[in-house]
Amino acid sequence: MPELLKVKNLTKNFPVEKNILDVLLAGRKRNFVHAVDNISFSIMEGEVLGLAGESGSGKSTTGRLILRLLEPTAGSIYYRGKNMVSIHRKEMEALRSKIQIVFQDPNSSLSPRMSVGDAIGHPLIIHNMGTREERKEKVLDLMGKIGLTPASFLYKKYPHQLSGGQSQRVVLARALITSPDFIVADEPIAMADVSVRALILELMKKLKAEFNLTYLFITHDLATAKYLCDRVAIMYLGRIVEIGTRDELFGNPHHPYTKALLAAVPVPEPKRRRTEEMPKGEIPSAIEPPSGCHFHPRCPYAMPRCSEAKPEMRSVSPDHYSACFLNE
Amino acid sequence: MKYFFTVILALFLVTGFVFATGTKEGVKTLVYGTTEKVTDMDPASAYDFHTWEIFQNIYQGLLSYPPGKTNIVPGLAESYSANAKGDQFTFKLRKGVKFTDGTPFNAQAVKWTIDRVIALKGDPSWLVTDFVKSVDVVDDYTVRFNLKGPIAYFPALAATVPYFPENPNVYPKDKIVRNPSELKGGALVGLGPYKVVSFKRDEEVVLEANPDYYGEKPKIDRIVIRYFADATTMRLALEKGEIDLAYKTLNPSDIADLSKNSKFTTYKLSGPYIRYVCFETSESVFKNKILRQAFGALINRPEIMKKVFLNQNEPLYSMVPKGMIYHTDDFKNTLGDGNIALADKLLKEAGYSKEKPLTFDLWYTPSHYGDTEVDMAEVLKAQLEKSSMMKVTLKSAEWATYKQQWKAKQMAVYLLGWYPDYIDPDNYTAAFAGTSGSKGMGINFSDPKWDALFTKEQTNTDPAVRKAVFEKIQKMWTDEAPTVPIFQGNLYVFTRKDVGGVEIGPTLIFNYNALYFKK
Amino acid sequence: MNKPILEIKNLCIDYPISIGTVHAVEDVSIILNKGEVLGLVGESGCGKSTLGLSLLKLIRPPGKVSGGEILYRGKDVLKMSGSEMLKFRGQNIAMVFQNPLTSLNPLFKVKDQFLETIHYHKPEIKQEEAVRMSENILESLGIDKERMHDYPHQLSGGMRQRIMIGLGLIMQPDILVADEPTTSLDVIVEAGFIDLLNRLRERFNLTIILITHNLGLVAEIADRVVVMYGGRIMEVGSADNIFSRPLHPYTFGLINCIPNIELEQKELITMPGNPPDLVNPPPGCRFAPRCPKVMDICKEEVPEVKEYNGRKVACRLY
Amino acid sequence: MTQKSRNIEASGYSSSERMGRIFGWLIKANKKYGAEWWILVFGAVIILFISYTAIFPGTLAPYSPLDQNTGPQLMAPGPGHPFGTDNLSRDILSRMIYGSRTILGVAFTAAILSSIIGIPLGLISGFLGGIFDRIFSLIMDSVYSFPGLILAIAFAAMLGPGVVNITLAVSVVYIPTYFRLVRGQTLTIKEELYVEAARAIGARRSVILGKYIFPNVIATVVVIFSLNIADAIMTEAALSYIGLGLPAGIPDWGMDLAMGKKYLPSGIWWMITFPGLMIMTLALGFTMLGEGLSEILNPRLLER
Amino acid sequence: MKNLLRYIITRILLTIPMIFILLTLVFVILRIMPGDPVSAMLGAHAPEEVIEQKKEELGLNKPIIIQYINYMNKLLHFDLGESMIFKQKVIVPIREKLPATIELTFFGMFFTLLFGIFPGAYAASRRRKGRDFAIRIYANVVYCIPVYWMGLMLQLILGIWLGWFPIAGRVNARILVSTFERTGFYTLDTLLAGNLYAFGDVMLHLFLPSLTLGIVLSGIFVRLTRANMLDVLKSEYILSARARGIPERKIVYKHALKNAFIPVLTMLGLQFALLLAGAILTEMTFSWPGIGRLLMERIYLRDYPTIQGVIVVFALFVSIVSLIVDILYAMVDPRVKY
Repeated sequence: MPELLKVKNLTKNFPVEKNILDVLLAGRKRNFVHAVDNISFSIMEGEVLGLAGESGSGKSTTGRLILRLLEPTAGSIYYRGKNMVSIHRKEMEALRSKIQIVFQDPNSSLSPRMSVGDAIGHPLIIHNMGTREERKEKVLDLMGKIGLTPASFLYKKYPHQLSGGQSQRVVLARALITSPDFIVADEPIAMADVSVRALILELMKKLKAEFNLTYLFITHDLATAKYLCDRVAIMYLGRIVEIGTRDELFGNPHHPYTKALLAAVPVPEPKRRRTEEMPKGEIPSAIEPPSGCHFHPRCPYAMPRCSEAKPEMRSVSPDHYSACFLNE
Repeated sequence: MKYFFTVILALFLVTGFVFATGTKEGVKTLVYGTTEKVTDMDPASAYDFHTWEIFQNIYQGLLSYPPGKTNIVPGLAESYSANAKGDQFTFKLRKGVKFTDGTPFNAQAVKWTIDRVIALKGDPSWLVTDFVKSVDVVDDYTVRFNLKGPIAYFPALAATVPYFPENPNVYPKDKIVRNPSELKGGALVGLGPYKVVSFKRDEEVVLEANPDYYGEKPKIDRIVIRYFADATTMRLALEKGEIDLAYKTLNPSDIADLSKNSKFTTYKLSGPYIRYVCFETSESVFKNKILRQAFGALINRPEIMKKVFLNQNEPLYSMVPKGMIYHTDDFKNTLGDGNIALADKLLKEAGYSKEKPLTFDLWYTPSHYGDTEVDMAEVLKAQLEKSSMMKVTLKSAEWATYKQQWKAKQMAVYLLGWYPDYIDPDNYTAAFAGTSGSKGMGINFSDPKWDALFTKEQTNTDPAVRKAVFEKIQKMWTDEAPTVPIFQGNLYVFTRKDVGGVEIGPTLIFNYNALYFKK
Repeated sequence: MNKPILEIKNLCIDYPISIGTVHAVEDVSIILNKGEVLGLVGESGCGKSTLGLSLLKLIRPPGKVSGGEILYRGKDVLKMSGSEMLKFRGQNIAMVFQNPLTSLNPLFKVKDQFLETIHYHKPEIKQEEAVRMSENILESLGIDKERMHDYPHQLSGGMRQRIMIGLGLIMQPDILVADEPTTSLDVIVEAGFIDLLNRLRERFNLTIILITHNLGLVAEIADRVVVMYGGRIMEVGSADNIFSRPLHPYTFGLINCIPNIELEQKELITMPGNPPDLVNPPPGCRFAPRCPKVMDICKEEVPEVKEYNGRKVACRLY
Repeated sequence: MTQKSRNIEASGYSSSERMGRIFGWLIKANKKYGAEWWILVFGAVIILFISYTAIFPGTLAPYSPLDQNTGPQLMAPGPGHPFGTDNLSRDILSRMIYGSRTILGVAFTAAILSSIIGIPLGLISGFLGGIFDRIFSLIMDSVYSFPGLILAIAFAAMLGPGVVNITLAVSVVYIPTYFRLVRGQTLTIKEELYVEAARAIGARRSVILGKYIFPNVIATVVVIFSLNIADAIMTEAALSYIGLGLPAGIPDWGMDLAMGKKYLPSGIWWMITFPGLMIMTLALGFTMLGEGLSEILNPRLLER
Repeated sequence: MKNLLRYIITRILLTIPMIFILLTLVFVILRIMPGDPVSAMLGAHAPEEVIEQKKEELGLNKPIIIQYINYMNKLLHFDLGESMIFKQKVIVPIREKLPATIELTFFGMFFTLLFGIFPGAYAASRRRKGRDFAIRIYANVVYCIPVYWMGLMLQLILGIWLGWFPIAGRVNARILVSTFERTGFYTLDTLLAGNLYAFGDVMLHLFLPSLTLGIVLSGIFVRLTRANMLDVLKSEYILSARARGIPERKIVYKHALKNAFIPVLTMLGLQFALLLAGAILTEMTFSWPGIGRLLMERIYLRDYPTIQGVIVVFALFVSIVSLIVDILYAMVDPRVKY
């Protein structure tokens, strides 16, 4: 399988706003939120890569960086060998017909004043595809495939007239209308009701096969990741702590954080008691992250050196890497 | 927070009602209300009626007018004499008079004062500089004024405020004083019957009898002049008994109401103040005198008096006010009041018709002449439009703009008013129709024949000649009509019934020491 | 079996809105025994939160109970007077809400909120005593007592949720109603919170009603589960039964429509269609339009909750 | 139902049927929105009525507003003069009717003027951000935080009395209002997911601004526009009241009020009561319309 | 404390550009305004050369940009310059008139809060009931009453017809201001001088103008308090307080009002400009000798430096109030960090 996307040393810092007096007194030295901290990974064509972690781990930022909705602070992103970070904005805009993103909240990712048909068809106008009639035909066709039926009825509806599941389908349709080959799915089911989640997951699976798609699937739910993904990366405070194939990662988790996450997932199986001890406290602020391994203050296995040096990614087994000193 | 609100609300209600209705002050004081304003507290700079009025009561002139009269009597000078040519006046000063701080009043003080006025070049300084060449101290109690030429009415000038002797130890030599606090000693005391004991601009001036006054002690010990922001407030204060006397200036409706009120005494003073319409006569459409005549004919003065001023002012049919020498009612006889037939005839003559009416902007200034100005403009418009050949649009501008506009010839017709600089028909005529005066007023009227007549009247002292000239000028005025007179103003004083001694004559000098409480 | 501590009988709750009336809860009967943990499960809009609020008579107007009764130790909660109700809330039933970020008054210190609660219930307790009580309860929740002097914004989400529990338990109520207590918490914190609940339950001999859409949570802690759909009860049973042998098609769907990390699933069960419109609900079984095993009669008549093999289910298949 | 058949039906209504329809629609809307709906309707009725008097004053006014011979001076309200007469014996009712034309015209034009300057500036400033936005916001915020009336006074004094001048003076004051509102909305909407989604589908900035942000901003502007007219009405009247409004000869409520002030101590109540009442009623009309609209269109707007 | 100081300094720094912008605006308006102070002050027929000379004296014939730089330079040295009409420092009349305006706005604000916050909170606690509706109508109507008309009507009814309150000025004309005046704040001065009679009179005079101002502005606050209260009452911490068995009255007036007051406080800072604008109109209506009247008088006279001075004072006034409001805000709300 050829490599579709390669992320190398990607970093994103958000400056923290300072007030005018501080600027005058202390100059423009700023604090930063280290949202994404030097991460690297690659995605093969036709693969589903899961990006999992707690909220605040930087997984959504990573998704946005790949589409250059946010400008990376450092690092490079290669799409089919082309570095997307260095190309001109215009060129990037054109490339967005090939790379698409689906957000967590379908309701707010649709303009309340654009009808379903307009919303789905708009990318075609932007990328100058087809005539008016062709576009409409294409939209109706895709709406049918994606289960937005009756298509001609829903075509003129506005987002507030749709149910949650329908909205998410509209968002998916909009992402697919320009026939992209890569989709970043940013927690697409997190806001949906339980019974709708399965529908969307199944739909995504179906579409992947039908349109020959590659997904970067961002989620906080490891069960979903396990269900859908070929490989999974675990993020903590802006860094990838462990990455590996599905079977490896779930069958043989290595990093203490991964283990904790797995243990914490509630399972619909009564009276199964947790044996693993849960990490202490909550995820710290990304403005001044802990030194060394970010996880060390919460880690049950922390050693003195964990607070001193940053552990590097190392291979645990083929296709399975972890950034932990226990690894050595 | 609730407590905070309760406490303050209680403050309002309790203190407001309990204390305010409780005690009253015991001191007998005359409170005098006015809407005028004090300008500079310096005789070398002040040039308005009200500030002069105060000076006339805290200072004394070498010569003065008795209350309500127009004859000049000795003041700080016991006597005066003129040389034969009439260009030197010598005053013998009263002896033993002292300023409050002990400085003796003498000839040096008079010379110091006049020199100061000349040096500071204040607004009224022309009353000195135009006439006086120099002042000589003959001896301690004799002072001589050397004039630029013979001036028969110099005694009248010497009774004006810029000639009032000041205390050289109190006033700064080279600076105009605005507030009494800038004076040495901080108090404004002169040689007059009253002294200023406290001064708060636009709020109050408190006068008390001056113990060092050489003349008769005033009957009222303390006079408070209270400054009101508007006539309405002053009227209410009078009605509520907060003030004893109200003078300048009330609205017509207030005057009408107060005159009917038996609690007050009304004094009506005929003033030298006139109102009139000006035309730009060099460039505007009104350079055609027929149009000016037509305008004049359409004005219905009695109606304006009745509607706007409730008949409190007099219609005026000449630029020279009624009661002044050489006055004639020429406008009444030639153009008349509301003479629509004549106006229509004149307008037709000038080529206007119902279909092609004379269209122009009538300008007025809304606040300089008081609240009635808008009404007057409205009534004028209605009167003018009684002729179907006129279409009037009213336009207004504030005073500062107004003045610029008439200088720039931007207004064809505009309303103005006039307080004379000196009481003489010349000041009511040459100032408008003489070439130089006319330009300053924005009328831009110029006629050598007229200028010749003005020169004749100004240089000739023979009353018969002047009478003839002024009668001729007034007649010619109805033909050329560079301005059209509307009315002559009256002034009203209201006092509570127990106040007496309001004696204000044509000079408009108000002597407070004549005031008394009837008991 | 001893007497139930709380008995809900045929409860109906309506919300009149501009376009009609929402029948948020219809004909719901639940029995709660002392010391048990009851899981109340359903998707959003199924009426589970409204039911929880009604236990404390806290339904927001214009919503109102239109029928049925709630018996606490045999006394009808709905008929309690205002002052009785104030005592009842807090001393008999406590409630913990979904969002710990917004459930504490931001302008008052933690301590003040504890002291206030104690003051209104037991004015006779002295300040020092009240402080000590609060410190004790905080310690049992694993929070440093120094945190008493903090304002809510100075605390993390997990801590705030614990303090909410502490505030609920300070007057030692019998029943704790927890309405989606973990939805806004991260997985690891959630897991810790559930462990805490299990400990508290033993320590205070609590009866807990856990309202949630997360079946995993229910499985971890609940003794008995009530499944609701469209304002009605679909199935009631012990946790073991419900999860291993669900009777109702909806329960079955609900359990199998989400990925299970323990299993290797090839395909998820999907339930097509949308949740019912509660203003004009379908005439028959609420679930009929989405049910894979639907029969004609399901669309016409509302099925009763029936006993079946010692379990309760509202389905015509049984 | 097809488009065509609906048209045929609509044209087939008799007028009474149509009235019935309208009434039915009102009732239905009332059910949907409750009290807010009646607030809106009440406001609209006031505005419609006063607009009618402004457009066709001749049909209602018994006299010309400038006619100084309608009866005695300062006549109290009574037969022939329901609102009484003023000091120049003009009929106050007629002046009120004709005066509506002035104030409505000025307020409406001013509101439009300030919105067509303020809205695009706010939109662009908020959208572009950066130094341009900082400078503009600083200027607008400075002006906004300052008493608007004082600025209007300064402008009115500069321009002198006159309909056009007062309109300009009033409109200048409200530019920052629109600017701030639209900029704020733009900033909020800019952060909305659907704008990010628009960027993700490759939309250019001009497209995002025109197709995604502007349509969503404009809804809030409608409400503010209505409330703004109410404010402009009061500002216009205030300027006239302190003598900076219009020259004499044009009937104007604010000026009539100022005229009446002189007669207050004489107890001439009708000269101040009616002009003030008219100003208040008209302003109330627009406020209620605005409030009704805001509750219906966007319930959170007024709760800034 | 150190943080507070830092914050105050920051706020003051932020005020500077605002005043600078306003002044620039006003400066430009004034200079392109027709009419100038010289024509306004000189007699009707002053000769051209005198006018030119006067202009020269006042520096009015210099290019605008030079006049502007000179003025700004003076201002940087805290000098507002000298009046062009009257030979006095601009600061003098401002210092005389400002206390009157402050007194008026202070008591105005008091009435605003009194008639705004409590009815608003009450209406919210009685949502959708008759009294709520009545209070909302009150808020709307009051918001639309022009402040000057309100003033005139109160004058007419309470002053003229009933004769309960004086309708103009700050104190009875018979009371000598000079006997008590020290700071210019008459309420304070009369108390300091121990003249209770005068104090009562001053309070009476203050009543109608501040009531007028207060009532008219209260509409906004009713609406705001009500809306905020409704929001707060909907919040989960109110629900959880209820669930804890806290009495309803305490919930409304302790928990909710305190929270709802925070945005109201912010609004108070913003609306202060409106209060000042209202104060000008009230001053005109009640013959109140404050800086609003001063401004109007000097605009007619085209006294540029005084007008600019008053604008600076107004701007400072607004900023100081908003600073105070922000500090209060931080005191009420523990979440705010400087």
